[in-house]
Amino acid sequence: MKVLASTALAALMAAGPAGPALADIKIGSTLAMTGPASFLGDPEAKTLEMLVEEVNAAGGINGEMIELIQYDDGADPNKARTFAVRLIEDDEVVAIIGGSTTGTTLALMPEVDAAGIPFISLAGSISIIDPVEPYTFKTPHTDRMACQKVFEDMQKRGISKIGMISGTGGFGASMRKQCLEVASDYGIDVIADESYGPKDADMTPQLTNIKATDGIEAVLNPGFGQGPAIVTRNYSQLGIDLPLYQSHGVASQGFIDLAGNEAAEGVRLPGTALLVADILPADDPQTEIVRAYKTAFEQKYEMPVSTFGGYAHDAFRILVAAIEKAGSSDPEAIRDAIEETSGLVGTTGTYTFSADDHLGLDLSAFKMLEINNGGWTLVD
Amino acid sequence: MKLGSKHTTLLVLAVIIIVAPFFFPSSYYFRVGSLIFINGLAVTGIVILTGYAGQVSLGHAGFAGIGAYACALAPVYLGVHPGLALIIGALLSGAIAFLVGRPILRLKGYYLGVASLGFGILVAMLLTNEAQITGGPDGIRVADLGIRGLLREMGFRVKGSELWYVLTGICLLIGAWLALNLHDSPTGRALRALHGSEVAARTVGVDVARLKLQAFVISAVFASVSGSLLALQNRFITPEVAGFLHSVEMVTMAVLGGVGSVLGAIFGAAILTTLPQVLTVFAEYEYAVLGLVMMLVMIFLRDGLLPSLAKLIKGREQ
Amino acid sequence: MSLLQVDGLGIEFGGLKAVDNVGFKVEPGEIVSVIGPNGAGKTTLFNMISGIYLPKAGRVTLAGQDVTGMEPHLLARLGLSRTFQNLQIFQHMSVLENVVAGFHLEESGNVLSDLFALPGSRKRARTVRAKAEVLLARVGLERAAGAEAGSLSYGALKRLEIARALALSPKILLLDEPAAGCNAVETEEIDELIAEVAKSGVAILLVEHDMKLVMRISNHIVVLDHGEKIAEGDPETVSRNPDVIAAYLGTAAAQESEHA
Amino acid sequence: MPELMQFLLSGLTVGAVYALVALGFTIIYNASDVVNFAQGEFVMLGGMITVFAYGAGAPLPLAAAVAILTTVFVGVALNKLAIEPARGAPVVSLIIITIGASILIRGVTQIVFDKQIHRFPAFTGDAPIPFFGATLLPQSLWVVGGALTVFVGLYLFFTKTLTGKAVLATANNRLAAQLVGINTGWVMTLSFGLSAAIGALAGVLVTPITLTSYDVGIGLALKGFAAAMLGGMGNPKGALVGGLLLGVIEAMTAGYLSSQYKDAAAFVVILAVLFAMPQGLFGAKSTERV
Repeated sequence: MKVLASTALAALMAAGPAGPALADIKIGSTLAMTGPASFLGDPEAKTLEMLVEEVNAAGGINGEMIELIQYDDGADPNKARTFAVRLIEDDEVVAIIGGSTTGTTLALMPEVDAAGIPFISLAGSISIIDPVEPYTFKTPHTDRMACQKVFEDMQKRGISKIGMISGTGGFGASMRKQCLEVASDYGIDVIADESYGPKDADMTPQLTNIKATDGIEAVLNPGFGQGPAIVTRNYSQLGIDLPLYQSHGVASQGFIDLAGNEAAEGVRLPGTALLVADILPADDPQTEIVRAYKTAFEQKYEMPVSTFGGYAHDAFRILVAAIEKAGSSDPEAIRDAIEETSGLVGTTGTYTFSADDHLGLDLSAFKMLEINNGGWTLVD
Repeated sequence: MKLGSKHTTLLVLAVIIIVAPFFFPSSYYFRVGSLIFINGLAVTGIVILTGYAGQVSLGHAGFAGIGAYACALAPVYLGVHPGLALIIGALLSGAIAFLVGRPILRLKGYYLGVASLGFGILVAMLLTNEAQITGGPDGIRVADLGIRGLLREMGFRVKGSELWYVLTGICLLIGAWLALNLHDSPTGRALRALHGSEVAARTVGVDVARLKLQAFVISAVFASVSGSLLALQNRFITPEVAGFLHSVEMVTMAVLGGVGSVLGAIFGAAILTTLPQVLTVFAEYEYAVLGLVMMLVMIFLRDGLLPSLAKLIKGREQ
Repeated sequence: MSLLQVDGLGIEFGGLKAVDNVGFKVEPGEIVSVIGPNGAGKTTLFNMISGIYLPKAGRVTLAGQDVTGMEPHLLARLGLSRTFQNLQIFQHMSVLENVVAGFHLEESGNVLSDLFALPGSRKRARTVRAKAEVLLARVGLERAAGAEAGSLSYGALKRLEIARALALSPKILLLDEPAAGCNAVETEEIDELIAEVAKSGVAILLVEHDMKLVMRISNHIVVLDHGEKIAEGDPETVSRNPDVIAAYLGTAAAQESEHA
Repeated sequence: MPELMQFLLSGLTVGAVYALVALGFTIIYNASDVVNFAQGEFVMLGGMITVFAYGAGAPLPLAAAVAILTTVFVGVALNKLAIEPARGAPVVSLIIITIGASILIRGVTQIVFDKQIHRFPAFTGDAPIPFFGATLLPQSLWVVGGALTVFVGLYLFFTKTLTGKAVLATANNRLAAQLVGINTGWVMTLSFGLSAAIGALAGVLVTPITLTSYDVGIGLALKGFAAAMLGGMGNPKGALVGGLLLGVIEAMTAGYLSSQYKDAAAFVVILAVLFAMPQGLFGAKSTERV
């Protein structure tokens, strides 16, 4: 029995954290590599993997190699929380990138906060950085900004009465709420407000109701996954002849493929420079970085680059820059350095953090895109 | 040593809970431990409903959702202490189970399954859609139970995960004690009787509808408390806690471990809680391996892991 | 006033009359047998009397109270107990616990008291356990008390069911083919057991195919065929009734005897 | 009025999807009393394999045939490797096996293929067909037609063919079926194969409308299961009516009441029906035999 116990103990110890490898910087991530948000988590995880290889091949950060520890939380908040504890307590990472969704991000925030580990989220909701929590940052635009960008464009076109059809998943529901809040700032009236479930196969009833509402001038569809593609197809099936706006949640070539060129024609959405890398003016500050990432990713994985992978790209760049600047892998020093990030150009926009802004992007980073002939064009 | 006898089971559980921490290399293991205990508590409720009474529910996560959101919402809207909110949630779950159970439990087999499934989905849907109150799909923060603060004032500094290991461990022991009490009690016997033969149970005077309802209510309270504990520990909760997958997970844990015995079911909870943590080494093969493990266990150890292993060992000895 | 009185009882399944207009009486301490060929409706009749099927017509009166269509668990409270043609044993319980389960009405109390194992619950369980042991001894199964019920022989299970039914201290006991599948020795044991129970004042309603057993122990016999009562009376009378003979030997035989 | 028609068309399209999944459930249930929770994965495989075969250059009919045959193979393998060795296990253990199988199939699919959302073109174009002021897509006709065809086929199979009757007999009493010379092992293989084929066919038909990815199976299985129970498990008529009814209720609720609670309305109706008819709309009433 005694032998057994000591063997078990030894085995457990061996399974625990390996001896301190002082030369390495351990970075953790927990992403929705599988599950309902895998189209976010998958490119995010691949991006991190690729960039870590790149940085290590170029000699690491201040001569130290990066070790990336990735976990798949399947978009389950409880799992994300557990992996956060594992990363912090067991793997002893110095920083965490992750939380593909708002739910997973909010779930693990109390943990990073208690442990004092800097954390960069890849999720959309404004509730992640408002109010500002000391250790939490994020790279994607907030859903509120997406609403503002869309409404700005509607205002320019003289649209004032719109219908909304939102997904009931986290992304759609959160963006719907933000849009309803800021609509009046742009003189926009939401006169039809429908929704659909994340697995729904047909949205014609909701769209029929929107179509039948008098005075509607445009329709906005906050949501991600297959829903917006089906909405777009149903929209064209019903012959609705009004401008259709989608959210940044579907800013990828995949969306056009799913909706079909014909149905997607003329759809507008707020997107990032990444989607229009090829037609970006050469003097745009983002052109270089966007093209480099796109080329590398598409070469390595043989799949089109997506906005979401771009969020991970930016988070990693911000983190690396902060570690370099801090000159140490002390979590506290890294956090301070992230907060001092200024003018860092990423695929999503140019980041300037401060003590009361843990997103560091403004509306200018968003580009209003329109789908024409199965490709993206810049509206402004 | 007879598997399932009350004192043995409690002793085994208590020893494991107390001794295991001596082997924990980091406080992450305490976190996994407390998740096992929380799931174990819910699964113990399933043992009462499914193992004793033979009724299958695919909607018990609905009660976990009620318990969890009671802890999130009651402190905000009623101004009560989160600990009291747990009790409010348990009472509410019991009351709802009482109301819903009577019509649902008239159904048998898969029909009961789909009706309870419908109930669970309705709860999850309410939690998702009534975002003004529940915070919607992105979840909601939960107030601090305050025990850590209290201990700190008294001069004890403990880590959150360690504290929750102890709290949930105690809750599991209490839950197991209750379930084991029930097993050998007149009520438990009547439940197992109606599982064995409903018609025979009726003819010896068992009010089958009433007893099924009692089992349903008790197991709902177990699920509710488990949901509350999860919410209080994470200090954050999303509607997933009430989701269909969580309901299925509860049943799977119980059946995989052995739904007939409390210890077996808790063992099942331990396996299915740790498996995803262990399987991370398989990276993208994780789900394939998980599915395979479930199938292999059920094919070759059909009564569940623990009972089958016990039988195997007994067979060896003889 | 008879202990059990059945009047004009009938039921249909999919338009087919399974039992039609059957009536008879059972007095305390009396052994009444219901006989008839397979499919005559004997078990269906039992199921209606014991509240498992809801009769379409007729009335069942127990000790002067109309109990037609009353739920089985309420009938149990009034002192009606039964066994089953196809065994309905609690397979995963021990032999002793099967009998203890029969004491449900006596031992059951408050569910909360059971959950917290309060002294009241434990005391009730203990008392009942002792009584169950006595009953097991009465049917000769005391040695098997700890075994899992599923492991017993068929004959032993039949006796176990009787012990469980007796646990209710019934006023009337319905036995559905208690000797089916039993060997001669076992049949004799059951025979003795029934007589003994009847002697203690319990009325017995019996369905049985073993004619020797029926003729030997019955006070009164009711004969069913195609769901209808075709004869009634003491064993002697019934065994000589031509309709009964025809029912048992088939219509062809009856016609033959008519022609002869 | 055109609104009502549009809601109805939408409901029938979605309902036909549910009905196709529900029909797949009935066969295995009839042969073995097991609700196969991997049924949704058959639908997913039908869609995903077609996507990738089509993407690799195969013409659509060939891609669909490859998908259906591969799925049949998976279904038969599931029976041979998992269900058959577990014969005699409690039904709840068998259910866990099918849940395990569904996780396994999903896990393997995400490795072999990918985790993206896909579709392939509709069979006969995307030009909406006007219909009493409403419109519907040609593919909807394929789905509804497919559901009806499968229903008629199954109905004839179970009532008119010897093999179909053998399946029902096996479900009723395995031992008796063996005694009268039915090869029950073969009946099981056949049931799983047929069920997988119907599932895969459903996947092929619905993917142009619903799109597909490795994880669409759970959602479809859930709705298909609910539809089958609403109609009465094991009865093809129940599966068809249950599926269509569920779809129409959802569409009507989304159209007239609240799109947020359309799934809720569906389950409220299911609960109401089951309380009044505990065996579903067309389920056989069973009398307790004691």
